[in-house]
This record gives sequence, C-alpha cells and structure tokens, in this order.
Amino acid sequence: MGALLRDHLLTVLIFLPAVGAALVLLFPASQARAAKVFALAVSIANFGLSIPLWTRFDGAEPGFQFVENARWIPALGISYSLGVDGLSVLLVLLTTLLTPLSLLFSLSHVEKSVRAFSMAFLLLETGILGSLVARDLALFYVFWEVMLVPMYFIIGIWGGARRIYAAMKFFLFTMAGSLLMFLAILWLAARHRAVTGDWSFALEDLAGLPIASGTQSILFLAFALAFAIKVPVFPLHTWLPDAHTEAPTAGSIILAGVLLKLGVYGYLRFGLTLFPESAMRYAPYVGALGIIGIVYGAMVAFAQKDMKKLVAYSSVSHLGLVVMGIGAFTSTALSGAMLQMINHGLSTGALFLLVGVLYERRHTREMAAYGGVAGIVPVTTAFFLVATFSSIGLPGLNGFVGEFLTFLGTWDSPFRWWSVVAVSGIILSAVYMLTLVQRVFWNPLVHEENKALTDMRPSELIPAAVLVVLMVWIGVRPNDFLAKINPTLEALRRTTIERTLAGGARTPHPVAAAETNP
Amino acid sequence: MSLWWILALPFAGFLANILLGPRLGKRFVSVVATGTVAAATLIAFSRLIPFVSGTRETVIESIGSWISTDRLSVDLALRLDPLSALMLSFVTFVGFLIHVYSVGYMHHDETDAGYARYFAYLNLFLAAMLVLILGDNFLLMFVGWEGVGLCSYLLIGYYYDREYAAAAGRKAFVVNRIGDYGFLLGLFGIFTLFGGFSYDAVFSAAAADPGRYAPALGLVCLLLFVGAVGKSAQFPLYVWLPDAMAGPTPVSALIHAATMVTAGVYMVARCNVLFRLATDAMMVVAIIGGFTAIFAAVIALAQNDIKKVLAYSTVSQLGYMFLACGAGAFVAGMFHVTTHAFFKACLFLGSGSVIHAMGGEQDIRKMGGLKSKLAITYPTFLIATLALAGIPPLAGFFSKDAILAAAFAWHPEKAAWIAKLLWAAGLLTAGLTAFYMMRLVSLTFHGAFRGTHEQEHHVHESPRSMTVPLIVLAFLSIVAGFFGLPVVFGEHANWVEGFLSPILLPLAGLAAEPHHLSHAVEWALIALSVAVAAGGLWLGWTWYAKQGGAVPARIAARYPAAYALVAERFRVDELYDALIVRPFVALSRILWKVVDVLIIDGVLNAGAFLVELLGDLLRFLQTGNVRNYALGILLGLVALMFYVVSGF
Amino acid sequence: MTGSAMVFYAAAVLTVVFAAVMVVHRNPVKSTLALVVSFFGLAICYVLLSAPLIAVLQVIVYAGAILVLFLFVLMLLNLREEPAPPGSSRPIQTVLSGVAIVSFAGLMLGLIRASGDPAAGADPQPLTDIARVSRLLFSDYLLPFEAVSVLLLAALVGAFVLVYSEKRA
Amino acid sequence: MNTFLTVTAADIQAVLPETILAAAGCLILLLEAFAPRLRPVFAWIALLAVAASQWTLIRLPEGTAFAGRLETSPLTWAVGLFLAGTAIVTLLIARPYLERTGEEKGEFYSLLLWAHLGALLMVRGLDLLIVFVGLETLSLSFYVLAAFFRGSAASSEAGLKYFLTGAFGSAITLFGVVLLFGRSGSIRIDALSQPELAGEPLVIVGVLMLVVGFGFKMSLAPFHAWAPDVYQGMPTPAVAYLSVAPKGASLIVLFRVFEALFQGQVPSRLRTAIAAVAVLSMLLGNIVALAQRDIKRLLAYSGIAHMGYVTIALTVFGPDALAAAIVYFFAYLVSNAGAFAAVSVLFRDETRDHPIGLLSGEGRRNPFPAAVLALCLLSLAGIPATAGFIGKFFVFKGAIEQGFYTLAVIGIGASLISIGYYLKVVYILYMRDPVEEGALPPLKASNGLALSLCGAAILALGIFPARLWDMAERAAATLPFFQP
Amino acid sequence: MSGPVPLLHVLILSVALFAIGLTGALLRRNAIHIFLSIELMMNAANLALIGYALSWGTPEGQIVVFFVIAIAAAEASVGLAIFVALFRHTKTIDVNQVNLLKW
Repeated sequence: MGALLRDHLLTVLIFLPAVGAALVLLFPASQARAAKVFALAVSIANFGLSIPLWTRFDGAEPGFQFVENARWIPALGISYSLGVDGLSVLLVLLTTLLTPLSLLFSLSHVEKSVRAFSMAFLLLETGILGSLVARDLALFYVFWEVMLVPMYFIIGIWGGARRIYAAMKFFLFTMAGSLLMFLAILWLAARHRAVTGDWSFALEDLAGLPIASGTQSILFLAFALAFAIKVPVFPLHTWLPDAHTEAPTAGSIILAGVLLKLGVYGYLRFGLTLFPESAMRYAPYVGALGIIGIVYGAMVAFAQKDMKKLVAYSSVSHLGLVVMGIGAFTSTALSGAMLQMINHGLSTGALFLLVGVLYERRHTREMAAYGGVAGIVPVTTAFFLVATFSSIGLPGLNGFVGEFLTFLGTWDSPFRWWSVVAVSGIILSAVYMLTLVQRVFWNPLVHEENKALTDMRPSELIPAAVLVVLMVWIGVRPNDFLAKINPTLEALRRTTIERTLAGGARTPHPVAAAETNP
Repeated sequence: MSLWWILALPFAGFLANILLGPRLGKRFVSVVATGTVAAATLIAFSRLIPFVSGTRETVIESIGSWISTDRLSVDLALRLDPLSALMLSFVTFVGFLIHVYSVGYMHHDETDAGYARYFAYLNLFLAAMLVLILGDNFLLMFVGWEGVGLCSYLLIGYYYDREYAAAAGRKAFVVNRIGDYGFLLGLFGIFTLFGGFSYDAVFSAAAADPGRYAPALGLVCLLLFVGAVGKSAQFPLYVWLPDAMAGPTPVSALIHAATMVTAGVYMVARCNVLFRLATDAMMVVAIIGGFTAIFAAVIALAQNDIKKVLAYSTVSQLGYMFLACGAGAFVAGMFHVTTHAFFKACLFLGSGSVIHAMGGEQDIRKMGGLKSKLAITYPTFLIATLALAGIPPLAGFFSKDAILAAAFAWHPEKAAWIAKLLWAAGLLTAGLTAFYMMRLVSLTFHGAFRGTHEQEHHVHESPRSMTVPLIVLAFLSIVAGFFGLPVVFGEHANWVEGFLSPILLPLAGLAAEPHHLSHAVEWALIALSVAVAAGGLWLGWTWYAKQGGAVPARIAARYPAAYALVAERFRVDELYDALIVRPFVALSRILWKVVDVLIIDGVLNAGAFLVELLGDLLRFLQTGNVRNYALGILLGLVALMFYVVSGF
Repeated sequence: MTGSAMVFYAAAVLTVVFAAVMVVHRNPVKSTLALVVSFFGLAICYVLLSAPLIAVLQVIVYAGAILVLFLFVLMLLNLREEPAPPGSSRPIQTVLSGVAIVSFAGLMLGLIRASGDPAAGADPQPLTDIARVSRLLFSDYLLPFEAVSVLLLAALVGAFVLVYSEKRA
Repeated sequence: MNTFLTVTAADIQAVLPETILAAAGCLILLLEAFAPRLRPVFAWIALLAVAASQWTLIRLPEGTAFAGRLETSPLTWAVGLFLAGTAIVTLLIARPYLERTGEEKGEFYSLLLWAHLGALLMVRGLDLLIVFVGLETLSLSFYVLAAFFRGSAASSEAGLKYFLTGAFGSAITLFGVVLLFGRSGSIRIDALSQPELAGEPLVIVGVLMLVVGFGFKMSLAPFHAWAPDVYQGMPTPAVAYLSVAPKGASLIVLFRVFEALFQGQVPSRLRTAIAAVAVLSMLLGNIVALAQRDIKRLLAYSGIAHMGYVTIALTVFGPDALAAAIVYFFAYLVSNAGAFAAVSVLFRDETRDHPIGLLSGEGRRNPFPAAVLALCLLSLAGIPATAGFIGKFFVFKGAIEQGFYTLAVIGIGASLISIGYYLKVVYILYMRDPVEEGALPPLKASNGLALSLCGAAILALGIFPARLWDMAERAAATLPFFQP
Repeated sequence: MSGPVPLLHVLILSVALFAIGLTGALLRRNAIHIFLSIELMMNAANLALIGYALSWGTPEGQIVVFFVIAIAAAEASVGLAIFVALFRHTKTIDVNQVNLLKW
C-alpha cells in the first residue's frame, strides 16, 4: 500500500474516484443518501491523498515529478505516462479540493438520481485529473474527452429549465474543437513515425519534430481551437453562459473552477511545447483575443439580469485576462496568468456556490427577484462580498496578485498597449459585480418571499469558508504558490523562446526578439 | 512595539466584531472597537514621540517577502519617516475620537448586527488606512489605497436597504476604480523605470540621476495623479464624494473628510521627488487643484443639505492641497491636510450632532436657532468654521495662508501667468469658503427655528461620547496652526516644514528650493487673505443671520438659470449619465443581445438548424418505394463506372 | 457464317425479343411464359457454346421448375391484369432509369468492344465432356456444392416458415 | 479416374466449423418438428454450436483446404470471432424477444446458424464462387428472417424490400464476378494477381460491381436505401446480426479482392471513387439520422455512416488499414449489437414502431438497459474510453498517416454531426420524464448477459485495446501482399 | 476460341439481356415482374460465364452457372414465399403501394 502510494500516487489519484464511482453502484436505491456520503468520503480521501503533491513537490525542479510510465498500446507507442510539474500541480490540487466541496454542497441540494449524480461527479474528477497529469497525447485526449460525458449528464439531468439545450451546446462546442485536435495528434504521431520509424504519442518525443512552418501553423490552430473553445476565448464563448447558467450549482463550481482552466493548461502544456514557433507567431492574436474577452465579457456581464449568467460572463472576462497574459509571454505575465487561473477557480467557484445558496431557496436566478436580502442572510452576504472582492481583485485577497502580475508582465512585454486596455477590466469588473451585489443583497427588501430565506447551512458554509481561507492565503502569501509554479513556467518559456529562435521563424515573438538583444 | 501592531490591532478588532459582534452585543463591540483603536493610537504615539524627539531616522520594519518572481520582489515592510509619522499621528488620533463619537452616535439607531458591522468596517478602515500610510512600497500603498476604498464603499452603503446609499457606495467604488486605472498604470511605469516598487529604491534613483528618468516621468506622474484625482475627489472624478454623504455622519468625518480623501495628497507628497522632476505634471496638478477648489466652492454656495455643503467644502479644500503640491509646496499641502483633518472632522461631527438632535433632518432650511439648544455643538462648530474660513490665529489660517503664499511665490518656467491665476482663484475660494460656511452657521444656528414642532421638542444636546470629541477637535483646530507659522515669524518658525524636509530629497543637478518671498510681501498677502475671509464671513452673517436670506433670494430670482445651474451642481452628474453611463449600458446590451445572441449564437444555431433541415429534406429520399432504392444502386454504379473508367 | 452461328443468332434474337416481351407485357402470367421462351432460347445458345449440361439444366430447372413455381404463385394470388392505379406514373424514376440503363449498357458495350478476348492464345479444350465437369464439381468444388445444399435447405425451411399456415401453435 | 475424389481428411477437418453450424441448424429443425417442448433450449444449443464452431476454427491449423479455396488463418480466426460474437449477442437476446412476441420457432435459430455459416464462408473463401454461395446463404436466410413475423405487415414488407433489393444486388455482384472470371480465366481470387489485370477497364468495372454488391450488404450510400426500412420492420435480434456481421464479412471480401488485384497500389481513380462512397455514406447517414424518430431507423442510418468510416480504411488500404477495419468492426459489433440488444429490451410492444420518444425517462425506470444503451451510443459516437473511439482512432490514424487529410476532416465533421443524434437519444433516456407508467418485468438473464457482455466489452476494448490491435495486425498480415 | 460466334457477340447478347432485365426491374411495379427481370439479369450473367468459359476452355465457368441456377431456384422459392406472405397483409404486391416503411 505504501509502495503503491509512493510510486503510483498519480494513478491512485486518478482512479480512486472511478473506483468510488463503481462502488456507488453497489448502494441500493433506498440508500441514496449513504451513497452521497460515500462519494463525498471518497473525494475527501482523494484530496487527502493529493496533499503529498503539495508537501513532496519540489518547487525548484522544473520538470515532471511523481512520474509513472507504462505501456498502453505498444504497437503505436502509446504509453500510460503520468507526471506533474509546476503547470499542473496547483490545478490538480484545485480539482481534488473543489470536488469534495461541490459534493458537500450538493449533500443537501441534489435529490434526484442521487447515486448517478455522485458517480458522474467522481468520474468527472477522474477525467479532469487524468488530463492534467497525462504526458502522452493519446492518453491526454482520452481523458480530455471522457470529461465531457459526466459533465454532459450533470448539466443535462440536474440542471435548470433549459438544461438540455445547454448540455448539448456544451458537448457539441467542446467536441467540435477537440476533434480537429484529435487529427492533429494523429498527424504528429505519424510524423514521428515518418521521421524516426517508430510510433510515439509521448509529448517529449513529439515536441522536437521537424515540421514545415505552414503545417505547423495548421496543427497549432487545430490545437488552439480546441483549447480556445474550452477556455473559452471570444468569440467561441457562447456555450459557457448557457452551460454555467443551467448547470446545477456543484456543476457550475467545477466547470468554472477547473474545466475552463484545462483550456489554458492544454495550451501551455501542448500548444507551446509542440509548436513553439507558431505559438510565438500567433501570440499577438492570442493576446488580442484575450483583451477582447476581458472587455467584452465584462460589458456583457453588466447587461445580465440573471445572476449566474452574470458570473458566467465574468468568467469570460477573467479568462480573457489569463489568455492575454499568455500572449504577452513574459515570465511575470505567465506567473500571473497561472496564478489567476487558480484564483478564478476559487473566487468564481465561491460565487457560483453562493448564488446556488440563494437559488436553492428561491429557485430563481433573476436578480430582480431579490434585493435587500443582506439583512436576512448576513452570512451569505458576507461570503458573497468576500468572493466579489476576490473576483474584482482587491489587494489582500487572491485576485489582486494574479491580476497585478498579469498586468505588470504584459506591461513589461512589447505589447504595452494591451495592458493599457486590459487594466480597464478593473473598472468594469467593479461595475458589474457591485451592481450584482447591490441588486441582490442591498436595496430595499421588496419581495415578501425573501423574508423567509434561511441563511447558510453547515454543508454550504464549510465549502465557502474553505474557499475564503484559500483566497486570503493566496492573497497574503502568494509566494507559497508562486514558488511551485515559477520554475516550470520559466523553463517552459526559455525552451519555447530558444526553440523559436533556433527554428529561425520569420517573425519571432517580440519577447523572443527582445530576449536576444538585452 | 512593532509598527505592525498599530494596524494589526484594528484588524483584530475587525475580525472580532464581524465574527462575534452580532452575537455578543453592543457593549462588546464598543469595547473591542474603541479599545483596539485606542491601543493602536497609544502604540503609535509611543513610537511617534521617540521618533520626533530623536534623530528622526527612517525606520523600516519588514516581515518578509510578499510577492516575488524573478523580475519582481515586493516586501511586506512598514516605514516610519516624517511624512508617515505626520499622517500616523492624526489618523490614529482622529480615528480614535471618531470611534468614541460613533459609540454615542450609532447607539440608538441600530440592531446589534448593524452596530457590529459598523464598527467592524470602521476598524477595518483604520487598518487599511494605516497600511496606506505606513507601507514602504507602492504596492503596499496600493493595498491600503484599495482597502480604504473598500471600507468607504461598505460604509457609504451602510444603510444598505436605502437604494441611494447602496448606489452611492457603488458609485464611490467605481469612480475610485477609474482613478485606480491610472494609478496602476503609473505603478507599471514606475516598475519599468526603476525596476521595483520600494520607496527608497525609486526615490533615491530618481533623485540621483534625474536626467535619466525625467522624460518619461511626466506621464508616470500624470497617471499617478489620476489615482489621486479619484481618491481625493478632484475634478472631474469628484462626483462620488457628495453622494458619499449617504453614509453615517462619523464616517463622513473620518473617511470622507479627515483621512481617506487626503490619501491622494499624501501620495503626491510621497512622490514629490518624481513630481518635481515632471514640471508639466506639476502644472496639471496645480490647475486641477485650483480649478476644483473654486468649482466646488461655488457649488457649495447653493447647497441646502448640511452635509452636502461640507462635502463640497471638502472637495474644495482638497483642491487647495493639490494646488499647493502643484506649486511645489508639498509641506504646505501636507500641513493643510493635517489642519483640515481637525476642523473638517469637527465640522462633520458637529453636523452629526445637529442631525442627531434634529432626528435625522439634514436640510438647513428647516433648522435655525439651534445655538441655544446645542450649547457645546454650536461653539465647537463655530470655531471649526472660523478655522476653515482662515481667521487667525486658528489652524486653517496658517495652512491656507501657506498655500496661497506658495502659489503666489510659484514661478513655473512655462506659463507663469497660470500660477498667478491660480493664486487669484485660491484667494477667491477663500472668500467663498468663508461666505458659505457663515451661511451654513447662520441658517443652522441662528434665526428662528423652521422645523416642525416635534423636531423642536426633540432637539437636545448629544451625549458626552459625542461632545467630548467635538471639544477636543475644536481645541486642535485652534492650536494646530502654530506648528506651521509662516516664515515671517522666524526662519525656523515653521516646525512642520523642518520636520518634513527630509522627505524632500535634494535633486541632483536641479536648482534648489524656489526663492522665498520677502517679508513685506508675505505680510501683505496675510492681510489680504484675512480681509477676504473676514469679508466673506461678514457677508454671510449679514445676508443670512441678520436679513434672513432676502438678498440672496433676490439674486437667485434675478438670475434663475445661473442659480439653478449652481444649485444643481452644474449638472455634472447628469452630464456623466448622458455621456458615459447610458451609452455604456446601451452598448453592453447591444453586445449581449446583438453580438452574442444574434450574431455568434445565431450563426451557430443556424448552422445546426440547416444541418437538421437538410436531414429532414434528405429523409424524403427514402420514399419507401423499393424501385427507387434499386435505381439508387444502379445510379451509384453507373456514376462510379463513368468516373473510374474515364481515367483509363 | 457457319450454320451453328446462324442458329445462335436466331436463338439470340428469340431470347432478346421474348425478354423484351416479358418486360413490357402487362399480364404477369404471359410475361412469365415469355420468359420461359426466352430461357429456351438461351438454352440453345448454351448448347452452341459447348455447355450441353447447363442447357439441360436451364430447361429443366429454370424453365421447368422455377418459372412454373412463378406461375403457380401467380395463380395462387390470382394476379392477372395489372391495372395501373391513378397517379402511379413515376416520371422521375422512369427518366432516371432510362438514362442509367442506357448509359450502363452503352458503357459496357463500349468496354467489351474495346477489350479484346482475354483468353486469346489460351489452350482451348473441349468442354462438352459432361463427365469432366461433373468430376470437377465433386472434387474441387465439393465445398460450394455442399454449401449450396445448406442454402437450398435454408430456402426450403424459409419458404415453409413464411407461408405455412398458423395451425401449429 | 483416380482424380474423382480428391477430398482429404484435412479438408473435412477444415470445414468442421461450418459443419457444426449446419448440423446444429438441422438438429434444431428436427427438435422443432419432433420435440417442440425443448424450445427453451434451442437458443442455448445454437449458442453452443456457434461457440464450438468458433473454438474449432481457432484450433484448426493454419493453411488452406479444398485445393486452396478455404482459408484458415489469423484473419479467419479474428473475423470468425467477430462473426461469432455477433451471433452470440443475437442468440442471447433472441430467445426472450421471440418468447415475448410469441414467435419463437426453431427455424429462427436454424436460419441464423446457416446465415452465420454463409458469413463464415464469405470470410474463409478464397474463391469467388464460395464467397458468392456464402453470400447467398447469408442473404437468403435473412430474407426469411426479415419477414419472420408473419403477423406483421411491416415485417413482410421488410422481407420484400430486402429480398428485391438483395436479389438485384446479387445480380450485379454476379455480373462483377463474371467479369473478373472472364478477364482472369479463373474464379479464384488469387488468380487476380496478374500484373496486367489491374489496368484493364473491364476488371475495374467488375471490381466496381463487387464494390456495389458488397457495398449494398454494408449499406454504403448510395446503396443503403434498404437498410432503414428493413431494420425497422425486422425482428430486432435479427437486425442485431444483420446490421453487423454481413458488413464485416463483405469488407473482408473487398479487401481480399483489392489486395489480390492491386497488391497495395489501388489506382487513384478507384481510390477517389471509394472515398466518395465513404464521404457520401458518412454525410448522408449522419445527416439523415438527425431527422429520424424511430430508434431502429436511426441506428440504420448510424450504421450507414459507420460503414462510411470503415470505408475510409478501404480507401487508405494496406495492412494497417485492414487491421484498423477489423478493430473498427469489433468496436462496431459491441456497440451496435449492444444498442439493438438494449432496444430489444426497452421496447415492450413489437406491434408498434420504436419511436425514440418512448424511451423517455428509461434511465430511471430501467437503469441497466438504458445505461448500456447510452454507453453503446457514446461508443458509436466515438467518445474515448469506449471501443468506438478505438475504432475511429485506428481508422483515422491510417488516413492521416497516408495523407488522406480531406477525408479525415470530413469524417471528423460527420462524426460531430453524429453526436447530435446520439446524444439526443441519451438525453431522452435520462433527461425526460417517463411517458409510460407501470412496473416492468424483470430483465431476463440472457438479456442481462448480452447487455453486460456488450457494456463490458465496450469499456474493455476502449481502455485496453492493445491485444485487439495485435490480433488485428496479425490477421491483416495473413493476406499474401500484406505480409510484413 | 472454338465457339460458333465471337466471344464479343456472346457478351453483347449478355449485356443486352442484362439491360433488359434492368429495365424490367426498375420500371415494373409488380414484385413478381421485378423478380422475373432480376432472374433475367442473372441469366445474362450466366450467358457471359458460358461464353468466357468457352473462350478460356475451362469448365469452371459452367460450374459457376450450375451453382447460379441452384441459387436462383432457392431465391425463387424464398422470394415467392415472401410475396405470398406479404400478399396476405396487403392484398397487393405492387411495390408502389408497399411503402409502410419509409422516411
């Protein structure tokens, strides 16, 4: 057992939830509540198991750690190879944390097909964790797609009124992107075979392949499209408001908290590593789309009347910031973007959770149905305020650190004007979030129904409190987190720039150009 | 004790009150809130007194690194130097007084939860303000800067169930964020120029080699000043401050008069090294300050809400301070910050006492004759008014005079006439200030009572917890000025100038201090400003206290348009609404309904629909008639045959 | 032209004409009978093409058994005249079929004409030896022969299942 | 003459798998006539026969029999396994289904066994005559099985349509065989490996006729039109077999012919023509499936599209493509037969259509069959970790490797469309409230077994495909020009 | 080549019969008519087989025809049984009217 945890920790992390999901099947229908608790216990156990990833992870080491290698389809060189590095370690932990929190929240809220719900959630965790730690493209793709199925069910079965539309839209959008990526992966593997005579889908094998510039662009775009849809980047974002809005609260938390990050993660892990030249060439466009996302997402969020939609569009805006940081490609911007992904997971997760608290009581997401509830549900209000200020980047909370580093890094890059535009996001985010706060929690209490609202229960309070603690932790001691991610990011950045320059790209990224002439 | 305790204590008070306060009751909350602030004040003075009496060497206390990446390293460090010491002294002390005052002011109105919330926010505010003034780098300043903004937001919206209060809070935060936009970009500029955020590093680098940084500094300083414009309510971002009066009155006194709004001035003074290198930016600061001073003073002339008058007065006085900074008189600016803190806090608290007595009434047209009934409030209010008007030897006289003298003495290289114009504006503002303050006093305390009978019956003096702070602040409004005597009283009469001079780092290669005015000119200026102030007071007294407002009413009736424009605050809010808010709302709706729903989703849904439609059409190829199926097979065969064979 | 060639062409004409009659005749019974004649013509051709065994089978099995079965079913179902119900003309089907058939036949004829005799130069052997054919059938082709027995059994059972009336249950 | 009987013991042994099937069919027929009380065990006898036949097939030594006309090789083992798997699923679901509909007759099993025999002959035959006889045995049995419900007009109509189009297709196939025979001088497939033949137009036309004839069996567009009607009217278990096994056998025949004739270099025009068929099948199948309301028709169109994907492998051609096609067929077997198995369980009333709407809420009423159906559909949609993905993976890998980018992109686009209707069924299963009330009879053991087998196989092949691929690779290497 | 006529002529006859069969199969409405036409198509193929067999001088072609005839017989019995079964339901075997299953 000890050896299993030492040598195969990642495997255990990935498949413990899947095994848990299978075991949930053993519960009879009459024991639905026990099944819920069991699933929660499994996810908590998984979180406990993931703690060594934090304690034993060597932040100074930029490469993969906790590595596992096994043959999977030897004929095609497809391997079961896992590992975490600075790029994925925090996202893994975020996943193992948010899953139990979501399940805890759902403990008192999901009543329909409880066992299936628990199973879907655990399988989702398996899918997410798998795609975060896979080092083989085929393996990654499998997990990447597997993720969709439980999420489809979560939205479709336990969602709101337009859940089916939202679920289909979610599935089709994401699938549309990843199918082209699938072909691109196959192309790379075939290329590897053509060059070396052997099949391989391993990232490190495919990374150095000589590929003609034009082809590389096409492949890069295929990958980028898949990831851009997932993030989502304007104008591919329209699945997100629907999916977020219709998903049950727990689903929204995971969707916002982790799933969207996988797009950015994929871009960093695969887009940059496989196609450094193209990634550098298209970086300005990436950043520009990010900026559009920031402003556009914020403005559209402001126009919303539905709380969840507002928060959903705010995700578009926040992820736009992350994307911009990646486009800028300075070390500070990358650190900021990476940290901001975690921040967004926490703050938006918390916002969805708190909106869920209200929704589960009143069964409406319309802001107009609320107003003045601060006096009725002070604890909810307090948490909501903290989450809001985390979301709009108030110093002392997590959001600020990520935002500031991203802005600063972008300012420090050749794309200074991006920052000039993007910083306006701090105004816009205040506008829409405070409008939400005002309309829901403040203003006169006009709806009699709201007087009967009850404040948060323990199963809602605990997840919210955990999230708030983390927000403060990251806000006050960001170095604990930056130290884990920076070496990997810096190594990734250096390799990418070096390979771009070595490849003699026609128009290297200005950052790369700048680095060579200090 | 460490400087960190000074801000940790109020923060601890915040935590205790927000978490436990609602359950443990008002007594607990009062004790914790005032107790922590009192302790913080004591610690602050226990550090200040040795500092002032000692060598006054800058102290930096770091507790480790906050953010570090390979390009950026920011420490969690606090700094005690003359400038932060000056701020620290009055922030803690006034903060403490206002906590005490609030115990009385808030005691009856609120539920336990509301009471706890109020004091929690107030404590948090103090902690944030202390971070702002004690922080040793720009980033910590920004932390405090945003923190006080947060508390301001929370406290303005304290009466959350009143829509205007909630809206005012939001407005304050958003407008401040507009300022922060500039401030942040300014910080980025500093990072680009100096590679870090630590004060020492930035300022000593700039001072040592001004020529290297000067070209870009103009823009950086302007961006920083945008932040100050937002935080310190200068034109054109002043609009949030009058609305902020929706919060409880002690909040207005503490945050929106004495401390937070002066953060902008503090920041400019802190960055004096940079600003002095950017003369164009200095000019902008002075112009904005001077214009705001007179603009707000004019608006104050025609306001009838007691707190609104004071709010515009605050805006106007902040303009003064920026005028001073712009003219290079950072010491005068900071001196005015200090004295203003005392008398304006006193005025606000006095107005709070009046409102308290009037049962919540704020319209001065419905007051009158309160001087006999409010035996402590009236004299303290009057002293503060005279101080604000600039009557010697009260505090305001010295600080205001220093600013006017500095403006007069200012000789910018370009457009020197603007300096003189700004001086004239300052002088006029002094007269206007005296006038509208006297109008306020006259209408509130003199004449006959104009309110309802119930109100008349209800009027009473406030409890001791409220009156004692008034007395203390009135006393300070009298004596504080003596720390900054004009140079005519001796070369070293200006203690404040001597105290603050270490922050004015000498700039290599630039001319030293601007020349001082001769004593004769100085005396003439003093006489002039006293005359203007006295004239204003006299006019206000005559028109309102003695004649009951007939003359101004006639003037208003003769120029109705002009009067309405002033009374309606030049309709700036309406202008912003039409130019910015409405287009923004409309644009966001268009982006949502047209771009998102109609175009993007429309195209995608149409694509999906077309495929389905195609399916619906193509299914009719399946006619059910088996002969058609056979024909399909044959046609397929023939087509394949023709295509393939034609290749041979 | 040899005599046997003349007989072949005559049989060919007979075959084609009656095949056409089969296609165009309205009455299914008469069509079937026309096809019988056509198959007789084919049998003649087979004889001339050195396939007497097949010719015999053609007459016995095809004309004798299969087509009689057709007639039997036609009688059973009492299908005679095929009255065209209103709206039964299918112009698209007709036109497309015409085009397809003509182009198919044209293409095939063209290709057949263009490609010569593949077996030119092959060693011709007399094929009229029925014993030789039979021997082959029971040696190399024993497997398909046995398989066809299964096929026939399946057809038998199938036909039985489909039309045997419901008395069993 | 000493050459009269050249059949050896080895030949007899080689044909043992078919013999077992034929004999078991006869046995069931006899039992039906003389001991109808034994009906409950017919399905098990048939099952046993299929298993024994496959076991024998695997045990047989590699080689050819009947003067090189019948092959025993890794290819026949692999494809035999595929056919046997289909037969087993069919037999497992057949009994409860027939019992429920009151149509249980021994002939059903006999015909199915004989059809299976025909399919096996198609795969093993190295001689177009054997292939043709096999094809006809298979087809004839299924003409009957299509019309098996004598009480149902739909079933009779399905029989008629299948029969008429089938006979039409057979005639074309036969003409193709004739052309190949005529140009090569032999009925044997390996006789096609003469260098000059590949360039002869008439040979190509013959090949095209085979493509049409076998494409018809595979329900490739535009030869597909029979499939939806026939699937809809036919007894569901028979569809489970018909929609899977003949398609696989047909593709193997085409691969054999192509391999013998072109030896790896398919003329580009022919390639394009086949690619066009593939594209048409994928697009038409998927697009029209979107509009279907009947689950069996929907699965028919889905099958058309899937054969389009498999035809990509035929276009790409080569040993890897054949192996990919075999893998694809295994994936298709477990998913498609599993889907029909679930349909046979979930629809109680066989006198009506099978509208998708009737599945509403079955996810809660009938969790197990619904879950298997959903899994099968996801597998058909090609979601990873299911067998369907593995099939697509190998097929598209081949296309990309050989540079068929356009084909691959179209295929991917088509499969995106397909997700639309597969997920439609899934959401009807799980996200709608039930339309029918009342308790359901408990699941029959054999149905449960079939569903579990398919579900488990979908996941097992999806997660551990390595052994399947190895088997397919060895199978593909059987063909002479595909040997490494 | 030992036949009385060139192989070409045999094949032309075969194609002609096949085309006639196609015509009947595609244009007639009566199922039996269609089936008769399909039988004609198979016979056309048989004729070509015989012709080629003669040309190659191999009996294989004739053997194939032998099997085709057997298969045709089997097909006929099944086909006609299906017609009868269908007729019991619909009282017609006009394929234009047998379209319960469509779309």
